[in-house]
Amino acid sequence: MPDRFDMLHLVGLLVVAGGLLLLVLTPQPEAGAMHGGRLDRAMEKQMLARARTDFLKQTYAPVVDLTASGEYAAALLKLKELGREYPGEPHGDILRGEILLAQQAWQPATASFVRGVKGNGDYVDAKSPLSRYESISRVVDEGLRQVGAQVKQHPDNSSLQETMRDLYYLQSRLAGGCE
Amino acid sequence: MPDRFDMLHLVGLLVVAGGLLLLVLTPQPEAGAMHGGRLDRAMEKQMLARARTDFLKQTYAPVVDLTASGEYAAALLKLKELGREYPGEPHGDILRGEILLAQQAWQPATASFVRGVKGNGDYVDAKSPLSRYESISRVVDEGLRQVGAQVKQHPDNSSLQETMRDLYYLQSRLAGGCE
Amino acid sequence: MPTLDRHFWLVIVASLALGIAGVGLAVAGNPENSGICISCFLENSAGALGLHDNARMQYLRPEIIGFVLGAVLSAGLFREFNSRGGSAPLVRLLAGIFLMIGCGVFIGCPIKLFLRLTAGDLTSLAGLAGLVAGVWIGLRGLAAGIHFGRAEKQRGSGWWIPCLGVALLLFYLFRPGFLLFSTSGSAAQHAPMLLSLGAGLLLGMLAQRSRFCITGSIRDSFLMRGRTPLLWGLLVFVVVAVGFNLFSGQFRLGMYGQPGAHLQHFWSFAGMALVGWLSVLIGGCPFRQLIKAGEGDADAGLVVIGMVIGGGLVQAWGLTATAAGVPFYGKVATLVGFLFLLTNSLLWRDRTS
Amino acid sequence: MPTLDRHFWLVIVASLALGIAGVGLAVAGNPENSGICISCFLENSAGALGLHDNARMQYLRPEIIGFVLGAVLSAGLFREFNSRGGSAPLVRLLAGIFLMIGCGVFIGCPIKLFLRLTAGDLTSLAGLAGLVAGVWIGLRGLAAGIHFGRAEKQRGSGWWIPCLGVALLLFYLFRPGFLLFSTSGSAAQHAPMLLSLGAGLLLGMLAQRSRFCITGSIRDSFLMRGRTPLLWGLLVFVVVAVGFNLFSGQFRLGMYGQPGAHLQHFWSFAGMALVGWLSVLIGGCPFRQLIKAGEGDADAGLVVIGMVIGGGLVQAWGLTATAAGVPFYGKVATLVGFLFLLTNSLLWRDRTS
Repeated sequence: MPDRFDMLHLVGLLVVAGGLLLLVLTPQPEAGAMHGGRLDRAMEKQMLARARTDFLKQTYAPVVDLTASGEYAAALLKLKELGREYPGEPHGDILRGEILLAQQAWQPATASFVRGVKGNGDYVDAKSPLSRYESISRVVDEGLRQVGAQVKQHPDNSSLQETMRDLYYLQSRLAGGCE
Repeated sequence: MPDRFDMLHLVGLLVVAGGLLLLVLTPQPEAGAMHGGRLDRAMEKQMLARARTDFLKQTYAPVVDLTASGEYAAALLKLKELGREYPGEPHGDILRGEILLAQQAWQPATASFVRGVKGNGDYVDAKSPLSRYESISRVVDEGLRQVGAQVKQHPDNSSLQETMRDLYYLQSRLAGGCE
Repeated sequence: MPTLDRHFWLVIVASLALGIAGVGLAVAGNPENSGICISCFLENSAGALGLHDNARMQYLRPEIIGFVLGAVLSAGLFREFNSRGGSAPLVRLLAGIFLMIGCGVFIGCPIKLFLRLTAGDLTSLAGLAGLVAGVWIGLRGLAAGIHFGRAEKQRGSGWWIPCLGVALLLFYLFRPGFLLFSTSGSAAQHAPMLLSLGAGLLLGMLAQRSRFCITGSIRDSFLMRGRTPLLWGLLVFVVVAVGFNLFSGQFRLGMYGQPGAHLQHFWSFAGMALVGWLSVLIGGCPFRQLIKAGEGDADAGLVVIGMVIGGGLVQAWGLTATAAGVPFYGKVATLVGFLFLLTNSLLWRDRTS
Repeated sequence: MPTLDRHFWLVIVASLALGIAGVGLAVAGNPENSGICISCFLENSAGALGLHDNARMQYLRPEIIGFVLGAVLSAGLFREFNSRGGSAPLVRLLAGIFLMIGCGVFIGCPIKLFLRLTAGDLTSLAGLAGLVAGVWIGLRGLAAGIHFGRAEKQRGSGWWIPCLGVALLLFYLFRPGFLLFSTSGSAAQHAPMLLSLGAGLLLGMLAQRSRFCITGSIRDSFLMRGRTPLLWGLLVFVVVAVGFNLFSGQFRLGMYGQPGAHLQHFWSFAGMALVGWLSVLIGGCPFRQLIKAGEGDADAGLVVIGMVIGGGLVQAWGLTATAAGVPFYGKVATLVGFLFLLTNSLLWRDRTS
């Protein structure tokens, strides 16, 4: 038998549940972008990601232009300069990888792509605005063929073996899976 | 008395503890910026914050220039344009507040500062690179005096009361405390 | 008057130390009115561990580590360490989460409530009323037979919170790369390292010896009127804090523009009522739970872990109040907390007696 | 051969369903080789709740919600729901955290180990060896008298994990603004909503009825040689998964360039040994813990909460392995996990018999 204590608590449950329902159904003045002072978090994240992408595009635009016009040495110099201002920024590693690739320097190109992908996985995403899926796939396919052949000729060359490891790393990342 | 099971576990403890010590004392090749693929997190955060600040300065530079040369209408127009591209970005609210303040429009200026501070608390920080501590302090001191006097004359004016609430909010944020 | 025995004087000394440290640590660099605040500190620490990403609330507060390890030291020295556990563990963990929600909605734990009050912040009066009301309801529940079951001696349970305390101390000293430390916001405000850690250790030891507890003081005042030493301790704490706040120029009487406060008095009341009610049912305010966890009480340890998770969630989900008021989901979470309490009151009531 | 009774056929049906879903959900959109992976899913879910900020690992996986609620439904329907708790709760919570560390270092829970293996990923063999070794050591411990104490009937404990499951389901359906969903990375890969949720519910029900458990299968094989239905279930699971992987073109035999795999075999072994050993001591693999929590076992519920916290910490602290290998702190955490196990083995051993 429920006594007075139980009844009070059951009434309390009803009252609080009713209050909750009322609260949820009342339109919130602060709804939309703001929730109690902080921006809606999903939107906030999107903003940050977008600002970051725009910033990278703006900041590294000179490098991309120099690369496009074939001025590789100047592009690498500009990258080095930007690297001092934004140390460890993976976008720099990816762009360096592309320049080295254009110069047919397989081993350093691979290493540079690996640094970039480790820093930001979006580069191996097919869908991301930063995606380099295509060019990294090409690096892996070509690299495994070329470097693989070289490794067979020089099985003791540790720098070639390291490049193979790098290529397997990129292959693994391209293959997907839970990170 | 410890039996064979206990002894095995004690030996296991010693072996694992020794392994741990060895691991910790061995210099890590990946030490420094990289820990297993992700950038050192503190550095990563710093980079992001810095990229964001730089991005804001670059993007909103035209607004700051227009404001400095007194072209308030053009500055507000430019802000509106940027607001479409980066909706909810608090930096825009802060700059709008400063323009409105320069135009002596207390009430909308206060509301604009409130939106900005709610979006990013760094603006009331004395030390942050984005700090607007000085100008917001001035808004609060002046505003409480001016709007306070007006409220006494028109106690039923709800928009004045809302501005008072906004001023108290900014005052509270300037006073600090745990957020 | 209570009997002026050794325990009475221990309580007075602990309260004195807490009052001095509570104001003094804020003077020395902690955020305003937050020289000691279990909920703020746990939110900061959860952020430092990466459990939320509010970049203005990440700092591994050494005071927290000091409280736990001070209690371990003191319990070890005076042979009061007692490894035990098993009393409604999952419920206690969830209670820890809801404690942080109640504190977040009010902005501050019961200790900070008194620190805000003694700095002249009149908005904290609504919280005080809520805390007293919550303790009173909780007491009525206990009297009606709510009981979470007896804890058992468990040799292997009570050591793990002390171990975690040591691990966090190592983290604090060696700062592995994954720890996050805010460079702006209230988490960037902190007293000097050794002062914070030393004050934490000292207070932890004193609190372990004296059983200092904010909600316990209120509870005992209901039960024993003026005869409990804890009530006198609370008074000493208030007097010392008011004096120190006046002396250091931090006292500013008023309702508006107070640091870390808001004007939604109903929710201040509700948040602290939730905390008071929960605290009585689980046997101690958030501060006391840290101390009990250091004494080997694994059930209190689960409350502590719940509070750390809660510290992450209230920030990650934006449940905490700001000067702008209580956010929508903070209100929802508070009401869910009352549903949790009411349901448990019905489920755990011993109807045999 | 085991006896071909009702339980045998239940196990076979559950294993069949698990094999089909494990490969099928990956075909339908989940990450490669991760159609079902408790540890990946919990890391994703912890991220969605804001407990870590790896923006590529945030998604509230409906499969997890389905497993718990499916078990609740099935236990309710067949009157097997039994609210209980109190057996070494704090230790179980910490065990849940270390389970996630072990899984993170290997990359995947025991179920995913077999999914990787059946897709031709030869690196998972080191993990398999570790898992078997861990289970064997755990069994020796149980035989020597390690016992975490008996769970008691606690009317108010067992309901809260089902309640959390319902709350998460509401979160998933109504998506409050604080939930995070990755737009890139593996957490952005997911099968259609209703398919994931439905598969989760079905598997949860089947697993509750059949007591399916990866480490349990290995344990029973040690204890009963071939006579356990669980071993046959595991075989069915493997055969179905290999077949489906070959059929859908996901089978690629090799050691290099596998999705979500690394080449540090010693640490793959160690990570899975940690998981196997822990699982035997706490009575079930990560998947089984979810099911038991749904049956009202609050102790398994604390393991689940520990796994959620662990899912946050391994990502926030960068403990999980990547294709590049196991990070420094991941190795440290694994060794600390073994210290935790060895210490508990000594602390909880019943020396009276």
